[in-house]
Amino acid sequence: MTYKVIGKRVKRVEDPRLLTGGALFVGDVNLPNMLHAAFVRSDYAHARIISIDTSKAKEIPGVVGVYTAEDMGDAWEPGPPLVSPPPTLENVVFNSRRQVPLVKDKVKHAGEIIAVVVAESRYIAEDAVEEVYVDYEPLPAVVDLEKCLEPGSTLVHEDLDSNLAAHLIQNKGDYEAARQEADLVIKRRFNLDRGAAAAMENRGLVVDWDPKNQHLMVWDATQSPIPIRNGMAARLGLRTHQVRVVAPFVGGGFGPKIMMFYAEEMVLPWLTMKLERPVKWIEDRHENFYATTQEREQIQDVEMALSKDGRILGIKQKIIHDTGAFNPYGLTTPLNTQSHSMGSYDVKNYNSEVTVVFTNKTIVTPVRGAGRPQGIYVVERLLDIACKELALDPREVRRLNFIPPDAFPYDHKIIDQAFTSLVFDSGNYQPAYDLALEKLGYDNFIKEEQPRLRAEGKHVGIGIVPFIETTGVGPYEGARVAIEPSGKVSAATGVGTQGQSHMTSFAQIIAEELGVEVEDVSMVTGDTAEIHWGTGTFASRGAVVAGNAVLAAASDVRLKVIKLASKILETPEDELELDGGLVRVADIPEKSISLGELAVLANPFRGAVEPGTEPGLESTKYFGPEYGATAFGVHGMILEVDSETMMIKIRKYVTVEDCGTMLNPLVVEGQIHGGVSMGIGNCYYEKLHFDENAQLLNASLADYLIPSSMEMPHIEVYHQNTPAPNNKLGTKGVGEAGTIPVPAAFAQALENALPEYELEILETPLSPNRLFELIHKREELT
Amino acid sequence: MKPAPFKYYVPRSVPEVLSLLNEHGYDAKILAGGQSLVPMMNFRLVQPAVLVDINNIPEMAEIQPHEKGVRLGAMVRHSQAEKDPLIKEKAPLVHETMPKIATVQIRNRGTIGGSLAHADPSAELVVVSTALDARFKIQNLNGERVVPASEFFVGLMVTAMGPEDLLVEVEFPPLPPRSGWSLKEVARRPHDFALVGVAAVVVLDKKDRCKEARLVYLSAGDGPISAPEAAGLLVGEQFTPALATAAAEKASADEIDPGSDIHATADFRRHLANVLTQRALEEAFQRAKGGK
Amino acid sequence: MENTFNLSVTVNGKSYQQTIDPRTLLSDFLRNDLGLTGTHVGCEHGVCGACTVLLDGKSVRSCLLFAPQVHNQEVLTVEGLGTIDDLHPLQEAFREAHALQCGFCTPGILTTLVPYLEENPNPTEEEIREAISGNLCRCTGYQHIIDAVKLATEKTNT
Amino acid sequence: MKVEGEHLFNGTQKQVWDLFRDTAVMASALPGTEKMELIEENKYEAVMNVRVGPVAGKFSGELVISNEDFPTSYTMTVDGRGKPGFLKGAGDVTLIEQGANQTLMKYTGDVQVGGKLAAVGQRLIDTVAKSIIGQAFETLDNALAERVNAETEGRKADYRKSTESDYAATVAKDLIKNVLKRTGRDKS
Repeated sequence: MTYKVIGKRVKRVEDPRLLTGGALFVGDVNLPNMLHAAFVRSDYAHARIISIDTSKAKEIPGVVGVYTAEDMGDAWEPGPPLVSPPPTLENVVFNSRRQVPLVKDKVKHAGEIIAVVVAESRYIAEDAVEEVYVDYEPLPAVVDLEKCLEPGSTLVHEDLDSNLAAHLIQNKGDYEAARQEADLVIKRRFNLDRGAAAAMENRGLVVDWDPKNQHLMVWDATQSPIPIRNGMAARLGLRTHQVRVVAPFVGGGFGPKIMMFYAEEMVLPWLTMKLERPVKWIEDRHENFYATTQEREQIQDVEMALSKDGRILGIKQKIIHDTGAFNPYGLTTPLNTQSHSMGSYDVKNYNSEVTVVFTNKTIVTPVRGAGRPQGIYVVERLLDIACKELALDPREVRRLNFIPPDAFPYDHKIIDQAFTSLVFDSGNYQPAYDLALEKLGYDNFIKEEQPRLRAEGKHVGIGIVPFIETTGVGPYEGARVAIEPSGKVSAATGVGTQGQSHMTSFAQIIAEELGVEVEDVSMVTGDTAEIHWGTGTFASRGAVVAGNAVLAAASDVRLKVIKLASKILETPEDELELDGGLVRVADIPEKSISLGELAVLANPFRGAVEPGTEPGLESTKYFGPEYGATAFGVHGMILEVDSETMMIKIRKYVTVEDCGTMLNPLVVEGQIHGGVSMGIGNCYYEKLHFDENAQLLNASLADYLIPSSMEMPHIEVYHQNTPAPNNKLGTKGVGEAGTIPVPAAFAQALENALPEYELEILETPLSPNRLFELIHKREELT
Repeated sequence: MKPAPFKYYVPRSVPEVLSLLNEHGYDAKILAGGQSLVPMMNFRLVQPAVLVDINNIPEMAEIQPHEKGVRLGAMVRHSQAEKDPLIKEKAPLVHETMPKIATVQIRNRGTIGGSLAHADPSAELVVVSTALDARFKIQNLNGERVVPASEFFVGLMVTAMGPEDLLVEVEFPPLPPRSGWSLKEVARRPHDFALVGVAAVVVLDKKDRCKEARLVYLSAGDGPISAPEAAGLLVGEQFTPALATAAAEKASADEIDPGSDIHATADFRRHLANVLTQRALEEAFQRAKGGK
Repeated sequence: MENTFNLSVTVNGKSYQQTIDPRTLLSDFLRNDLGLTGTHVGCEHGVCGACTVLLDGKSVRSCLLFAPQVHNQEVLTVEGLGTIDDLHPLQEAFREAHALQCGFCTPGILTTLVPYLEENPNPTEEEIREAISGNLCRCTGYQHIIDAVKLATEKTNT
Repeated sequence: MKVEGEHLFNGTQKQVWDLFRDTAVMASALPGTEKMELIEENKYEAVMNVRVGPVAGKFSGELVISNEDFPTSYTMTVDGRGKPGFLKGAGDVTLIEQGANQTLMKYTGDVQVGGKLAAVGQRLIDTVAKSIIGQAFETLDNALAERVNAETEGRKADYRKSTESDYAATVAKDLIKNVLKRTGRDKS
């Protein structure tokens, strides 16, 4: 389908405000009479609270109150379980344990909240936090993913008889039979460590209870304002119309801003209703490292059975997944890992056991990639090892195993994160892989460049891996589109925006459908006053689920426009077209009426309307996919490593992305660049270091290393378009894609750069120090 | 992350500063560039009762020639030093060091004196001033004294200055003819604290034999760590890779005392020190031979 | 308040007199006392660069300065660069090249680049990377920012 | 964090043992000790002002001696808390006679630091620990010399208790020698 506006590199509508400091972020909300909250957080990861002394803190001038769990009374209750385990799977163990607003008796991770101070300024509130004295009985911390399951281990939740949070097995085909036929079976252990999402804006919340209106106004840096509104209303015993949640401009989300009902989101509304004054809390960076959710920590034992020509006969996998101290987000992340552990390959036999454990660490919920990078990492690493063992060209082995284009929709017959069957809707893998090989200059590098550079003493290596990404999952999203009497269009959707350019790309869909300028569409995202139903921005679903809801609503408005215009212009509907803010007769362009005039006519002030019709040129529509859309891509890199200092430099980076229809290629490229940068962080820079007491040893941006402009390579982005068959726009998600394959490609390139050490990289993230150890170990062996 | 309360003073002259320091002793902290102090105050790891802001004393920010070398007021900012032609000419190693220190925003505010008085063992200037045998002019109400770098840095973030002392000036003596220098460091990201670094200074005779050598390491102990024995191996010798290797091995194995942290074990730091020493010596000898 | 400081400062060409607690960070003073919330706070320990403003024309971290330290000096924030209807050429180039996504780090990057480009009107890609290396961005991977700087310099230089 | 090392004292095994069981000596050896009291047999309560450069923090906690095997070995555990964080550690100390008048002390232990200190001061903790240990031995050496001298002179030993304010000034200056000794710093 050819579009006029969709697919164009349209400049963003939201930019002028963001560029001039005129965009509202939650930290910018300052209300008269506003109080400031600061939290007393536990230094210990695991400790019983013996007593809390707030008396000294309360005496500080400017302190309005200091509150503990006891003060909350009946309002104290744990957060809601956000995502329940898949109802369709049998024999699932799931022990739901949810985070609490204020700790009552036992601290379960460092940074958990023990008390809250409310004061006239944040400075004073922090003065008071220092004066709250908590007497603890420190307990041994549960840290190790395996040891925590041993009998006699210290328990995070003492009402359970072990630290098992969940257990499930997914099976497809008959792995054991496949193994019997295999020429080669490779088994390895993989260690995948924790990182932080580290959005540049920390979380934050401003709440304002208006007792006269009996209305709670909330500004929240959240990815999911509507569920927050629903949950807050329920917790506070209010009707949903009494709560309005606005997610204004949000400075990056990357997953953790959707962990609905953080402790602070439970405490602050209670405070404003109690004190009848607005209360503000902006998370600081130090808090962010403890209080905002994290991801990626898994140990995996994975076995791959292959024939001697390199065909994958089956995969058997045991995943131990760390969920931290609580598991409000259900099994989303480990299910995603399973969904991606067969990669882009036609794997007939798969057996995967997931064991989720509680530890005394920060809660785990999805972070950009959300379990997917771990799946792609293990399957690609095993294939690389197999190619070495079988002396096969890694490119040929991948070609041999790709799901062929005629096999779609391809049903994996296991359950994905949306609890529906894991079906890959579409795909065309080989051309994308070939394009990436070509753009990366794979042949030339191997034959000429690498030998030449090696002769100069340079250690350069190449890595290239394909990946898939399940995107655009349900349940649904909605959109409301209305033409105003001015002829301009107002629209709203329930997903929040954290930089994804929704205000522009959704406006492009509407502009396309209604024949108006993009600038004339005002798109509201993240305000519960504008739309009642919705879920949020996560799982690379905005462009798919909300995008198609926007299209549905805009199409419906278009029908209304045409119907009304047909009557007024006395022209059959099929002879009308929408362009330039007008409806006109195709063959007689001067015979037209503006959308504004139509909007006025559609909402008569007097007279009788036709019974059964709706006023206005407005429509609210929803879109819920049967199953998700599967994006696909290939990332390749050439890197150089200084084998003495362990410093690396990525010399070339190529991506080929197939996310179906692109709403705005500029935006898609930006999403990929950002994803790759987090991916590179996950390779060599970003690791959260917890010690044996579950103390985080790098809770600052000085020690938690986000890639800067100096570490990032120039990224070449190429596109392929295999439209998603199950949505009208043909879109697939791309928000997380950039992050997913990077560690796998990096490991391959690093091994390739250092052949003399015969490295086998089975972990991520690495670091210069870790690489030094690995090389050193190989040196000792030889 | 908001700092604890403090009393704030803005003296306009050195004597005023000295009497404030005398009055408040350990309760007071000097606020120079603040680029190390303020983060620690924001974390509330440092909570001085009194802050003496010395940013309003223009004479403390002057750069002047001094006995063929150069003299820097303690309040000279890194970015000012980076662009100063006199420093480029008289103390080229200092000039070269500047862009390696933190980021542009930090250098626009951070001061030479503040960095030296903070005596962080990872700070480039601490090491470079030791390698160049800089001299530190310190004042208090009782008068003035000049302390050489070798005596100025006495331990982890501890200098020879007491709470009543103010560092007013640093002198960098000129390098003799046929000198060469190099500063090599490895950091995870270029502007992070280096995992390890080395400043090398060599002076050659007419036959390219080393007359004098100095090797000083950063992030390798509780202060700037000199390696006199390794440097001694170089004296009397012409440069060869084997010579550099021998010196590097001596220094990294026996003379430095690095710690371990999440970014690097002591082992890895010794390894890096070894590698960087060889690279630094090669560059330093090369430069010395280049004449000047 | 017993412990106060009477601050006079010019921000974006406008002079202000305020009595403040001396421990007030410049970033908080700009945001809360003056309502100039375009300056963002990302870490408060001098690493992320989001709070960068110009002090007497030089880029500095406003989270590492106490407000009294800018007494009688001039501060320029992102609000002083351009307006929604009349963007600064660098802002225009940022829009053109899609150099911002969530936009949280953007004000700090703009204020870092404006004085840099005045001194270095023709930077190479490596130099641009160095120039913005004290500003962390989590969304863009920096690539479009670099494109925007190139675009801006091309426009000024033609 | 593993802490391991040895130190040679100029005194007999018995003299060194007694040195370590002297509260006043222990108080002076640990930098910035504001208070150290024996609250019950082998259990001390202490308040320390630890200062590292500009960073200063008050810690209070307990020090317990156990597994005593006079005069050769014992175990020491510490548990302290302060605003900037907490620390706990356990270490085994062995005293080995070396000739007539010297005793080699070997120590091995594990110190864990938590809270803000560990979270943002990680880079320096190892070096801080080394530094504190270095200072402690310096003071202990002096104290031992004073005790031995007092013993021969038949008078009461006199320790000057180190306070927070003279810690950086005097103790640090004492440290010069120590640092120079340990690192072989070029004095030229």
